[in-house]
Amino acid sequence: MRDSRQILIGGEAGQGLVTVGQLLSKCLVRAGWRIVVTQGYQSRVRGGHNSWAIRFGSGEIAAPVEPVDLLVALDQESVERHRGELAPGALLIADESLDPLGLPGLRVPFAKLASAKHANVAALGVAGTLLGLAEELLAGAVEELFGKKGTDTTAENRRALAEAYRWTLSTNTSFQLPGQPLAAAPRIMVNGNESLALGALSGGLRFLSFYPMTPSTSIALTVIEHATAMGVVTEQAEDEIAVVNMAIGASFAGAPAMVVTSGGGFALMAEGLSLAAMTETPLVVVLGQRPGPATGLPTRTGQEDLEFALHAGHGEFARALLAPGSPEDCFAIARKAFFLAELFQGPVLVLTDQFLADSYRAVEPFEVRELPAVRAGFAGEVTVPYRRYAAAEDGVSPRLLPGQTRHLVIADSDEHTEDGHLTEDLEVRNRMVAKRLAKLEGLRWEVIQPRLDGPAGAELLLVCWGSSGAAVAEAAAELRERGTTAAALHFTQVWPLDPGQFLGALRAAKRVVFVEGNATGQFERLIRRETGFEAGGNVRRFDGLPITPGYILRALAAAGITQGVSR
Amino acid sequence: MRDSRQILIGGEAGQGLVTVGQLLSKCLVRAGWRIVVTQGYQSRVRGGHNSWAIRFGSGEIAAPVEPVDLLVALDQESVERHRGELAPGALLIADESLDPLGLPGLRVPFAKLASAKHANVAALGVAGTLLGLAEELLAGAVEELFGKKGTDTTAENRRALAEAYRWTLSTNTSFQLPGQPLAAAPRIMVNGNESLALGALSGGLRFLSFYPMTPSTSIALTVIEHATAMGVVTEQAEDEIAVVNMAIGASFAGAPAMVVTSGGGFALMAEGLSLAAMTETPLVVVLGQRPGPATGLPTRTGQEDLEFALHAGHGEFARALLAPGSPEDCFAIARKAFFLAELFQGPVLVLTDQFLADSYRAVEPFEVRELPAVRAGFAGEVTVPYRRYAAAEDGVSPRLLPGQTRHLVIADSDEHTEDGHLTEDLEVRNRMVAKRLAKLEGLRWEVIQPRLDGPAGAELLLVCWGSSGAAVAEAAAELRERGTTAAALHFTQVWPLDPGQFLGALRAAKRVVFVEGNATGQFERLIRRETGFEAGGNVRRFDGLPITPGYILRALAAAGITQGVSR
Amino acid sequence: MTTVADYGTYETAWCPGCGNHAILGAMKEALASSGLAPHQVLFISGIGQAAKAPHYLNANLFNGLHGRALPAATGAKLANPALKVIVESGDGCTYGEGGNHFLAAVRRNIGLTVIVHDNQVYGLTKGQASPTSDEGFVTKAQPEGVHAEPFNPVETAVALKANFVARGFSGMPEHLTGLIRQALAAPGFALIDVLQPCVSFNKVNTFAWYRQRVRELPAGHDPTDWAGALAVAVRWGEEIPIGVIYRGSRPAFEERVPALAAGPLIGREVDRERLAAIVDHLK
Amino acid sequence: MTTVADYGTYETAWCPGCGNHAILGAMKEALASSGLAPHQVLFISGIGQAAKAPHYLNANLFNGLHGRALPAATGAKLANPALKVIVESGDGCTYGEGGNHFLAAVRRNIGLTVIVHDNQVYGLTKGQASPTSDEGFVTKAQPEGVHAEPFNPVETAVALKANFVARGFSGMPEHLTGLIRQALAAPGFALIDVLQPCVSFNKVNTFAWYRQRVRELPAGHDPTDWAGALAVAVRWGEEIPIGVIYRGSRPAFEERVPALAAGPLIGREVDRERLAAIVDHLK
Ligand SMILES: Cc1ncc(C[n+]2csc(CCOP(=O)(O)OP(=O)(O)O)c2C)c(N)n1
Ligand SMILES: Cc1ncc(C[n+]2csc(CCOP(=O)(O)OP(=O)(O)O)c2C)c(N)n1
Ligand code: SF4
Ligand code: SF4
Ligand SMILES: [Mg+2]
Ligand SMILES: [Mg+2]
Repeated sequence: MRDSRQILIGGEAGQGLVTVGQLLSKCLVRAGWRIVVTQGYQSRVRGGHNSWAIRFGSGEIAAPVEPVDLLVALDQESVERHRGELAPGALLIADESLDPLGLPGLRVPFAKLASAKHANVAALGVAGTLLGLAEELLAGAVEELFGKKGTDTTAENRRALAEAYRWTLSTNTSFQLPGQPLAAAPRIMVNGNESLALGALSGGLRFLSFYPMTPSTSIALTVIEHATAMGVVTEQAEDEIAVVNMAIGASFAGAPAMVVTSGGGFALMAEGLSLAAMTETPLVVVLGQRPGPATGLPTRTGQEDLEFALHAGHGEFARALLAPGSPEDCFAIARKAFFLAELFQGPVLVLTDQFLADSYRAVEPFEVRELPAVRAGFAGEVTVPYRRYAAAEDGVSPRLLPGQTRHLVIADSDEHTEDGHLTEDLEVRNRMVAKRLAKLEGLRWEVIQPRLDGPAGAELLLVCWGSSGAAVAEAAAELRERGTTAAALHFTQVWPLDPGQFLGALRAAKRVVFVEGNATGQFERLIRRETGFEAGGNVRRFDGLPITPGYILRALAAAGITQGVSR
Repeated sequence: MRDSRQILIGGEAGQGLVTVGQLLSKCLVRAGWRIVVTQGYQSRVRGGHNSWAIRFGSGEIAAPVEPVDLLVALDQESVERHRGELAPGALLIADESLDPLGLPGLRVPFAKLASAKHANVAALGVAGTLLGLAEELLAGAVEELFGKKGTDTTAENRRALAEAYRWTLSTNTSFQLPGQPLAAAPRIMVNGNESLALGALSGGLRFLSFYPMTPSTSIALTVIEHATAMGVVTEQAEDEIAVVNMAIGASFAGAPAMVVTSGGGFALMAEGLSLAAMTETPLVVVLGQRPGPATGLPTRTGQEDLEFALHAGHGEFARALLAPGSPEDCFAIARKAFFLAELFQGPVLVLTDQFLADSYRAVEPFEVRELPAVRAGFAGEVTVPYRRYAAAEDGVSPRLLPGQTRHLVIADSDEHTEDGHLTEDLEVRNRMVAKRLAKLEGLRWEVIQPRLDGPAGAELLLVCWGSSGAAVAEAAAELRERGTTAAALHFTQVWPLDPGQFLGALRAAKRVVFVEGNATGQFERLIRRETGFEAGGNVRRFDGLPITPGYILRALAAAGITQGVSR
Repeated sequence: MTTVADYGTYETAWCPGCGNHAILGAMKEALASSGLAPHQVLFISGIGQAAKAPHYLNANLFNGLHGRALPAATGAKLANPALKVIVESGDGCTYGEGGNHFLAAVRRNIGLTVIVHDNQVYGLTKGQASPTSDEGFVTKAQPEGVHAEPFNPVETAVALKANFVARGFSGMPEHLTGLIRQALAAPGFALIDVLQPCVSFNKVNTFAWYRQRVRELPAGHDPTDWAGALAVAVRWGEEIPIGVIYRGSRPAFEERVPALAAGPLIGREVDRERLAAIVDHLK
Repeated sequence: MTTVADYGTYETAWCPGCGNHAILGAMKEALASSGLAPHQVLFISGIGQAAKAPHYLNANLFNGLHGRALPAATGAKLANPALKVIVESGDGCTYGEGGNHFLAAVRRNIGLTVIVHDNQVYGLTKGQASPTSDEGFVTKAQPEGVHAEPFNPVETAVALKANFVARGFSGMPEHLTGLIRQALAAPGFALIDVLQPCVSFNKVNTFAWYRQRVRELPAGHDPTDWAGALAVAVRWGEEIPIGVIYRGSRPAFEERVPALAAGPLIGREVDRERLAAIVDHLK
């Protein structure tokens, strides 16, 4: 297992646990650690049980894990819920009024260290001290956050921190760190959704419409925060149907456009997807997955919408489906989505999920100064009379923008002639179908190569897509350490597929197991549909939690695919 | 080719061509002929070009064909458009003012036979006379239709018919009939949509909501016509989202419910489909296919929505997809849909298309007196406290209806406990996912066996689904007549699949060709996904016209799969 | 006899101090005092904080999709008009995502009792503007404040002639109980828009803000006078009228459907003879 | 100078005698006399008979989905406010399937000129009731007649304070041309509901029926008086007011969006320095 530790902060919604989690994560990043945050929350604003787990270390960690080394329990329920997840030697930080249930650690007299309002900051102070974070580092982060609230608060926070420091040091407790932090250039702390928003901005996003829906709302909020500065129009629409049609209208008029939603909202966009394809209008759709059907588990994670995303919309048309595996991928893939949408003039979908959306990481700062952005529309000469849907071998006709020249731009949701007017000529129909589907060929040239992690021709090849990439790679690495030649094959593009990129690897492996966050093996059967390849087993998770290396190893062992491993 | 003739009536919308077509079809049926009507119309109310083709004969005809033996041209455009389709020896019936373009036939002095208002009836008279239909038969049908309009009209119609008869006989023209009509029991004349409506009524339909959309509106109109008599509530809703949610609400409360729509409207129902599955509410959805994407060719036919129907809705759940091949199938399958929906408490989809929807046939009268209908809800004893989602091996819990007992019925679109309240317990989640997906197993026991027409182990096996069944069977028969051992395998259920029912047949054939009304081979890849079976070729049509035996034979020849055949 | 106790007491997932609690209490009081037993009542709700309400009492419940409670309720009512069908959801659910259904349901005058917890914000998704948010209302999603004219549901319901249109306030639970009782007794579409402070995400329209502004309708207000009611319904701002604003007398939709003349659709036998005659007619 | 000829003449797919023809003519007149060149104009339409209209003149066109013209137009206008964006579609499209978008677009007061061909019926799908069908209107789909209260778009648009609300009549094309010109010149959301006889499927609301009932607003009507306008807007039946019913002065939505202060979104460069600063801020 890669050297790392995990801190879990548990408490009720409304107890300020996100604040503590965010501050602690920030400080760990600033101190030079890598992190992987896993957030667990419920569909309520106060009460219930929430958690913020930070895995940290200095190696290449990128997967969520279960074992907890330091449990910061803001309420009794957190002690009870998470005691089973504690690693050997784990410590508990809890108020002295709580029952530690026999767990070792610190029973903190929070009431003495700070007023109730500042107990959170005191908790941060206690945890930070144990983690070897400098008091100044913590104080700086706290001030950035609360600074604006006036100096009284700042002073009180400062005091709470200092008290917590003093008290914690006085207990002489030590926590074993996972090696030394990195000393390298400062990293930024971002989650998947923020990275996606930044990638979109760098890719040329000009119009974002949305309707609030977990887990995608924060993409919109990130864009909105910078909308005025970056010259982006954002609009919360009346419903998701408006969302998608607004974006299509904006894109037609020349503003690169994106919508963000989750399963139920995406379902309402299916007709619009078909419209984007028929009118050949670029459109980026982000589908943040959560467990369904229907409202399902609205704050949890899953990978259940692959087949739906692949087939959503009536009629037949080309599309691309991208599935980032990390915040870094989110940035790059959001950019790629804009380029593909513009290049092929149609819908491009990005499938993320609640885990990745909310998972903060320490990331090398995105170097945006040199990155190109898309340009909507075609800038060259066109033949006269201009025809929006002029025949083109690759299906891509020059796209002028309305009002930017004297040429008229005519787009139609009906079957249409080259000049965009509705037709019932069945010969034209055949040509137009072929034109639109020709784009699939072009898209195939742009497919992102799946990443093979581990040796070719391994005994065991674990295949996965999207947000579970790191967990699968780590599971494979762990198996290699234990003597099995295992490898991971991770897809960040799931449609179209280019079997030439991966079929060799599948065939070379002795056994191929598909790891997916759904109950029916959607990617597995897509691969079979496209290549005829039969999997040799599978690991599936659909309880709403992210796939972890431990989950995979346990499932492989339980299925008799590997030796039992306890982790 | 099966012995039959085809009459085609062509003209502008608004010229009364549907009336003539309907009357002529009715009279042919009453005279003992079998018929296959193919309607072609445009998305407009007046003008343009429409056609009503009646293939008739006394054999087992059920497929649409291209060659026309008798062309009734109500305008010049009809002569021009259809002259290329005429079979050797075909006749033209047209007003003397039109240019027959050298075609043999009757140049009719319509102005002399009837006033302009009754020219249609005169055209009917001319065609009817040529077809050997008794004047009384025609007069009876005309009277049934116009009778209510007052005796003046009736008398004038009568006169127009008589004149047409007299005149036609005077020309001494003869038309060669395809043998003798059948003498057997009277048949009814119904199209696919009417049969579907009747099947639904006989199956227990109590609530129908819809939003007008070609080609499915006429299902609703048929039900509405009989709603009061049959005790069915119908409602034209504000949009398709309301349509599906209304039906789910009605079904939950105890009224077996159906919705009817086409691609774009269906897209708007995707979220509702997921709701029906999550709440385990029976729901029958009829998807009348037409070519897409988007508005596409709204009055034409296609089979482009199979994969969309299979995956529509976020999250994972069980469903059944039925695809009738004939009006008889429409009746039986609508009934089956209600039974499956109730038995498995979830969504059942019926895929039809414009061709089948509008295709009239002569059908043995549905014997409805003995047919059982579904009963919504569970009538037996339940364990107390009642739990709507009580654990059940087969996933099916006793479904009480709200207000019918003192037990409370609680349904939830969130993940829920057995008693229907929302939960975030991830153990419960796993059990509920398994419960819902277990229904797929049960559905597999009820799968309709695909029908093999022709010898097992043929040189050439043509595989198809839905409305193209008869065309494919006829093409195979034709090939057999020409010495190729060919067979047809026709699926009227496309999900779930039971490979045990058909894989043997696929493997036994020397070459298997999939025939589908789409451009991407959706059923072909579904079969590959489910069985790994690789097709040996395909015939695809996506220009909006129905698949005909001739189309298949030409495509097979062009692909070098069979010897060239002109037809 | 039905008592409040029959409707049970459950832990909620709402914030302490939220306006929802009092609405739940008023609902239970009104149900009990209307003599309705839990099994005679069917709640239909959408998704949101408000939409959770029916989980916290004993009754039949169909908790459907965000924005889609009204059509589901319409279907249920048409299937079984003997049920007392109550729709309970939020302002975003009912007037935002469900806006088209709201218009249609009011126009139908379908016999539903519709209780909207109107906190002028999207609570469950953590504080974005809703259709009833006042112009200028600032959220993370609307940092420059809302630009749109707020939707006045009471005005629209009166304009489209719902049979019963009222406004209540969560801060006046007894008054609200009275309104709900009256709504439950009214035939046709009955709307109560309930002012419901969201203590977590609406720091503008607070209990105090509403308390300062709400005005019980004067005794002289004639709810059966449509024009007068419309004039009252358009008021919003410094003075917010509460009470029964309009009472119409259009027949309820379900009373006009011929197929329902014979009672609920539940459990009826298919009339096979009639169907056979219909088939026969196609010869 | 732009002339009507610049907008071309095309064969239509409409029935002879249909009210749509005159609306098309009035539209071309109004465009030409407003001095707009075809390429400065973007039409957005839905699906239906009315929605075909923009195919029959020269201009930019996005012919989208049934019911969804308004959001598409909103997006286009926000991307490029320099375009004159005109929405043209039917009553079913705009007030039925698109009802929620209508409410939202009016509330936004987004700068669109919206021309609704209101034939009180679904024409293209062959004659079902629309939201504006009068109560009792009989069709094959509503054999007992419509039970719902008709939707009065003019009333709703005034109530929600669109900047320009008018009613026209296809039988008075010159009057209509005048209305369209005024609507084109008005900032913010401009609605013209045009009474448009459908000769094929609406045998009740015919040219004669409308002609008998339409009344030009008296000279004294003050469209800037909201309450007075609302009182006029609610009228329907034996007398149907036509003309400019309401004129408001709310700022157009697009004028309130900070990102548009610098002009249309088209062709702008990404401000990489600013973005770099944003990234930097995450350290
Ligand atoms: C189709 C769809 N879109 C979005 C959501 C996310 N969502 C859940 S509740 C909600 C808003 C709730 O606001 P409101 O109805 O006012 O209820 P409140 O929480 O304020 O009581 C949203 C947008 C969803 N569940 N489904
Ligand atoms: C989602 C969807 N539902 C239904 C339809 C079918 N449809 C096309 S036009 C139309 C009605 C048109 O009525 P209206 O907008 O009043 O226009 P009109 O034809 O009367 O001018 C309908 C229901 C469709 N194209 N898309
Ligand atoms: S977020 Fe607002 S509406 Fe939701 S429970 Fe809390 S206070 Fe109530
Ligand atoms: S059907 Fe009606 S609206 Fe359509 S073109 Fe004909 S007359 Fe006009
Ligand atoms: Mg709310
Ligand atoms: Mg209309």
